[in-house]
Amino acid sequence: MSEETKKPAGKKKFELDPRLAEYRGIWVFIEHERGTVHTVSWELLGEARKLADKLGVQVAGVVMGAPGEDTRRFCQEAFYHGADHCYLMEDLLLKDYRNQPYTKGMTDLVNAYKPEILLLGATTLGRDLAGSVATTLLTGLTADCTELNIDVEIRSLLATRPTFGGSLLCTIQTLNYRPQMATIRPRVMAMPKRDTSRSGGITEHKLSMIETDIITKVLEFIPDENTNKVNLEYADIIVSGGKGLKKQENFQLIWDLAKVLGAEIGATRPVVQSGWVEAVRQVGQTGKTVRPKLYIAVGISGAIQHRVGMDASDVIIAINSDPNAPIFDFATYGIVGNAMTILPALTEAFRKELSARNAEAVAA
Amino acid sequence: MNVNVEEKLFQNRYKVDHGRPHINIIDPVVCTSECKTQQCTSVCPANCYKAEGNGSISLITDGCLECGTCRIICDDFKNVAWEYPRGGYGILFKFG
Amino acid sequence: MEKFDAIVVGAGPSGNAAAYTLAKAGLSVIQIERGEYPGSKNVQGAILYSDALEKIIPEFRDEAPLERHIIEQRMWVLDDDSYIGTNYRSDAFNKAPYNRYTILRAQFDKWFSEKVSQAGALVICETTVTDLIMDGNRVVGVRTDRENGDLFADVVILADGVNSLLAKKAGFHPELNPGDVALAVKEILFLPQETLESRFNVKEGEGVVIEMIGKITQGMMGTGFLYTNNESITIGVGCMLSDFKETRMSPYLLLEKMKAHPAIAPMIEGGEMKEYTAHLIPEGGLKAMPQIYGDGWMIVGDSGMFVNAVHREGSNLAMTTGRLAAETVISLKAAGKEMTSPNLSVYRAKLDDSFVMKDLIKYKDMPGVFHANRQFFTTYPELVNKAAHTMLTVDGVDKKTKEREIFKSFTRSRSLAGLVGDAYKMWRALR
Amino acid sequence: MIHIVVCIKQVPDSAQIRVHPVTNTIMRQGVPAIINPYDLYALEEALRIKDKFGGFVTVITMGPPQAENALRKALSFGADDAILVTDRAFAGADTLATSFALASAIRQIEKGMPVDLVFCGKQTIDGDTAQVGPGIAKRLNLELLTYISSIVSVNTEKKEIVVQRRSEGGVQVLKTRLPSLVTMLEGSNEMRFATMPNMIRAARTTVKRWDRVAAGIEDISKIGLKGSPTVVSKVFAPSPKTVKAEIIQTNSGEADEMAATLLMKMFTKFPHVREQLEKSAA
Repeated sequence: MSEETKKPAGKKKFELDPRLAEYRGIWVFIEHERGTVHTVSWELLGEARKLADKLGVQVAGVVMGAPGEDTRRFCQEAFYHGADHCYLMEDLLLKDYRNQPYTKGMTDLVNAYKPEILLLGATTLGRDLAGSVATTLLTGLTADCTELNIDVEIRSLLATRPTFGGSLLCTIQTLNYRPQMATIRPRVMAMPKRDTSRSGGITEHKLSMIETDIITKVLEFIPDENTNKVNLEYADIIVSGGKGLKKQENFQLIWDLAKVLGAEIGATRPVVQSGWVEAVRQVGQTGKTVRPKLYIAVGISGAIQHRVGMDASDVIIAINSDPNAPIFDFATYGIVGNAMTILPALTEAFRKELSARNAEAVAA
Repeated sequence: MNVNVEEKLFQNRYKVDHGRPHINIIDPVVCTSECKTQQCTSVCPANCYKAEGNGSISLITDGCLECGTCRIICDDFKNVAWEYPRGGYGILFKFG
Repeated sequence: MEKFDAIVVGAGPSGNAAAYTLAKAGLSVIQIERGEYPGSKNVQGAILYSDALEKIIPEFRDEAPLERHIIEQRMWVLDDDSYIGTNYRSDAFNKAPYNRYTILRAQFDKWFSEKVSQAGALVICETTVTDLIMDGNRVVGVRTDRENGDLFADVVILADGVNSLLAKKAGFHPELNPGDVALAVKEILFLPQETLESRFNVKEGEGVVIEMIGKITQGMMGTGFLYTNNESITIGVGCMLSDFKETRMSPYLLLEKMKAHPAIAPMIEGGEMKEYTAHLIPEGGLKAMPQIYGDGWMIVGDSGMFVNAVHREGSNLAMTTGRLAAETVISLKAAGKEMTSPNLSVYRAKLDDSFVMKDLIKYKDMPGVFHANRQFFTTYPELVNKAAHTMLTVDGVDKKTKEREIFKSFTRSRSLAGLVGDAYKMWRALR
Repeated sequence: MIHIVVCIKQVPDSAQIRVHPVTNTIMRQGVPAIINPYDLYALEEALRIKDKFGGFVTVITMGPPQAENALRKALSFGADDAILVTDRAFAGADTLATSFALASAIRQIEKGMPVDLVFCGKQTIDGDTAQVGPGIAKRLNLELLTYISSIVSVNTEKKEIVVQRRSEGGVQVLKTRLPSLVTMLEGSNEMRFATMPNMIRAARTTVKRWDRVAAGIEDISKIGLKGSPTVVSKVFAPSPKTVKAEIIQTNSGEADEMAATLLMKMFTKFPHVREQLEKSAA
């Protein structure tokens, strides 16, 4: 990709190739694994709705999977979240995600029904599929977007994404190619309101493939719970401790909280250097860059070296005795006080809250 | 005047050799009980040496500029074991 | 195992000069550099003096990454909120070939190293030499931190910089004394080219150097400096390590205070800081110079204390020592002689004949004078600033009275004998 | 003997690109070029397979002449051959055009020796599209294995490979045939420290340079700017984050009360955090 700001070639005079004009509507790939839809798909339906209204077109969900109740239910949910229509492809070959049948299915659907925009979540699955589909269709793909917009006049998707390690943003357009494809990061688009009064039609399409066509076989799935590897980069919840905890013994309080939350443990450079925890847990400039949904920073001042490794977290809770600590400049919530008293209280509060919920779930 | 050297060091480029600090305090007890001046804690231009409050000194070499100051000013006790980082690691100047 | 004619440790100015000269003469040379690329571990002000490089690569001006040639030199003596100074600016400095340039070492050294490779030397980066390999008293090679990392050669040229760990480990010379090295810290601040040129009253390619002494070093023996690069300013301050040790002054705090000085702050305003560096400068002069050759080895550049602290010269001495060491090896090779200590003593003779030794001998007493006489960094800056202030304030007092006041202020702070003595000491040291 | 092609890219060290905190302008000065860090995991994995089964590793990159440095470094780690695909006609290529050019070059490599495996990094740090690997696989009809965290086994006789692939919430164990294309996940291994003989060999090796024709490309509409569906219309600095933390305060100031208040506020405003916690804690 070029670093320079390029003007889209002849933007003023831009005219869409008439053969591409028949491509209409916005599609969202409904990603699901093991019975649940990834929330990014609903977020994308919400975003697609807004874009579609600007273009005056329909929003469609694409549901692919093994035949069963789930796929129908997912279509229904897609309507509730903003889809006008769904394309459903059911086949036993689509039971677990594999690149080959999913690529084949998706490209067939696109070639048959011609959407102008195709959106997928920037998950491992979504990015794997999007790359293959875009290359097969010989169209453009903008990965990992954080913002979408439309140039209505030329019906062009303006896809904005972080570049150069997140220090810059760039906006990318796919002009004379269709569909315009983008993968979008989870949790950057707002979750739409679920509206059960909505409904829509379903178009079914067959996958023209048989198992023997597919070379890659799924032997097994190993859930992360079953592995003991420190996996900070992919952790959804992280509890991190800094030198503000004073002593290695006090770090136990971090472990206690993490246990209740099912969280990973992170740490600052000085903590790692002091040998309180392993080096693989270091977050920051010379450690890991993390993007969890919840990051709890305890006794961490928030020096720039640590900040760059974690400030993309969704929600940051900071606990520090110094009200002027820089961490409060960018955290979501702050508690000023002694970690030794606040940590146990917080652990207890989470325990109550979560066990109450789990009890409810069990009762129901 | 309050100067945050961490902000300065953040502008620099480093390739940290995790788990292999190139500088070590030979005998921490010497710092705690014999060295009264602990000049390394204020003269190190990257603030790698920190007085821990209880008399001991902690050393974190990640921000080291590899100048050699700490080793030379510890001439009273010669308590700093100073080597170059492994090839390619450590500070990497962009302008020098 | 392959054996080379020469191993050069380090790819700074001295190492590059040596490796280039050797390779150009057709010798098999391997050069080991510990940085990711040549220059990535190197720090200098940085002013390049053309003469030394011209003798090695005459056409360097057409290729080397040079920032600005210097057309103006300012010398400032600073008090807490004022300075008195001299400027020398001459159009003669604007006539090619230029004599002095500002450079950015990371870029310059990379270029120099490419020349070394093109000349035929093997340049191996990202590799730290950990030890010298000895055969009795003779150096026969180096041990590196890589697997199968031993290398062998007829002669090893140590261009490993001021810390000179290898020679120390081998027992060739003792640890540096805090009184013989200065610690300098500096920052590079980026400014738009037009802003910089209008601020310093220069045209494209022209540059200004400001050397400073006085209160900015908080009583320590040292100097400050400001150099203009193409679209950046280098600003720094350096003082003797022995003074830092004694005062326990923080170097970055010292730099920050200097940057805030009312005479300096407007010049760097709006500059975007992109790098902060620290480096030692060997300033012990002739008296601190170690043994610089022996059986199978030679020392060049900073690692041999080849710095003229008074004139802020170092890289030119480095390049010259590197070149002369290489020429020594080349002539011994040509004569079929071994790289023994007596044979390598030609290196020392060549140095004695050059400006390197002549200058080091001339200024051999300077470090001592400054160490023993703090008034050069404390009292005098204050006095001369006060004197200027007195003379330039129009307040109805006649000039004669003002002169008397100034004289009195000098003698009050320092006896007449002291003043005369200082002048004599300076004269002796500079003679 | 197994022949592995590793695709690498020379990129600016993006961690060194800064946005000035006050002026919010982009500071690019002095940003060094490095091997895309994700590609090192691919290269190391390829070298490990070579160590285990014997083989030949060819590294390839498309880029300007200076990208030779990246290839030389790859050679020093132990790669056997290096090819720099460089031509002015490639300028302005996006991921689709890049995968076309690299796929074409790999076809040329195959003429000398059949290719069993192609390795790529997960993505680049300057583009982050994670699309060139899948693109090459598609064009060369290789089995695509993305986000691979571990190579479980390679059967050189049966031409089969078993890998672990990262997916949401766990790893898939996949078995497929060779030739295939693997994109390696970060952290899956650690790049070795090159040996001195390899360093010397790399310094002495001449890196092969292929232009468009040598890379077997006839149709110039498929490469460079022309072959790129996407255009970058704007590059800009993000607006700095200015919202400060909401400091939790309660009447009593007791820890229990503050903790409870915090949870209430957070769960109201960020229901997805609660959902996640219920999932993780269970």
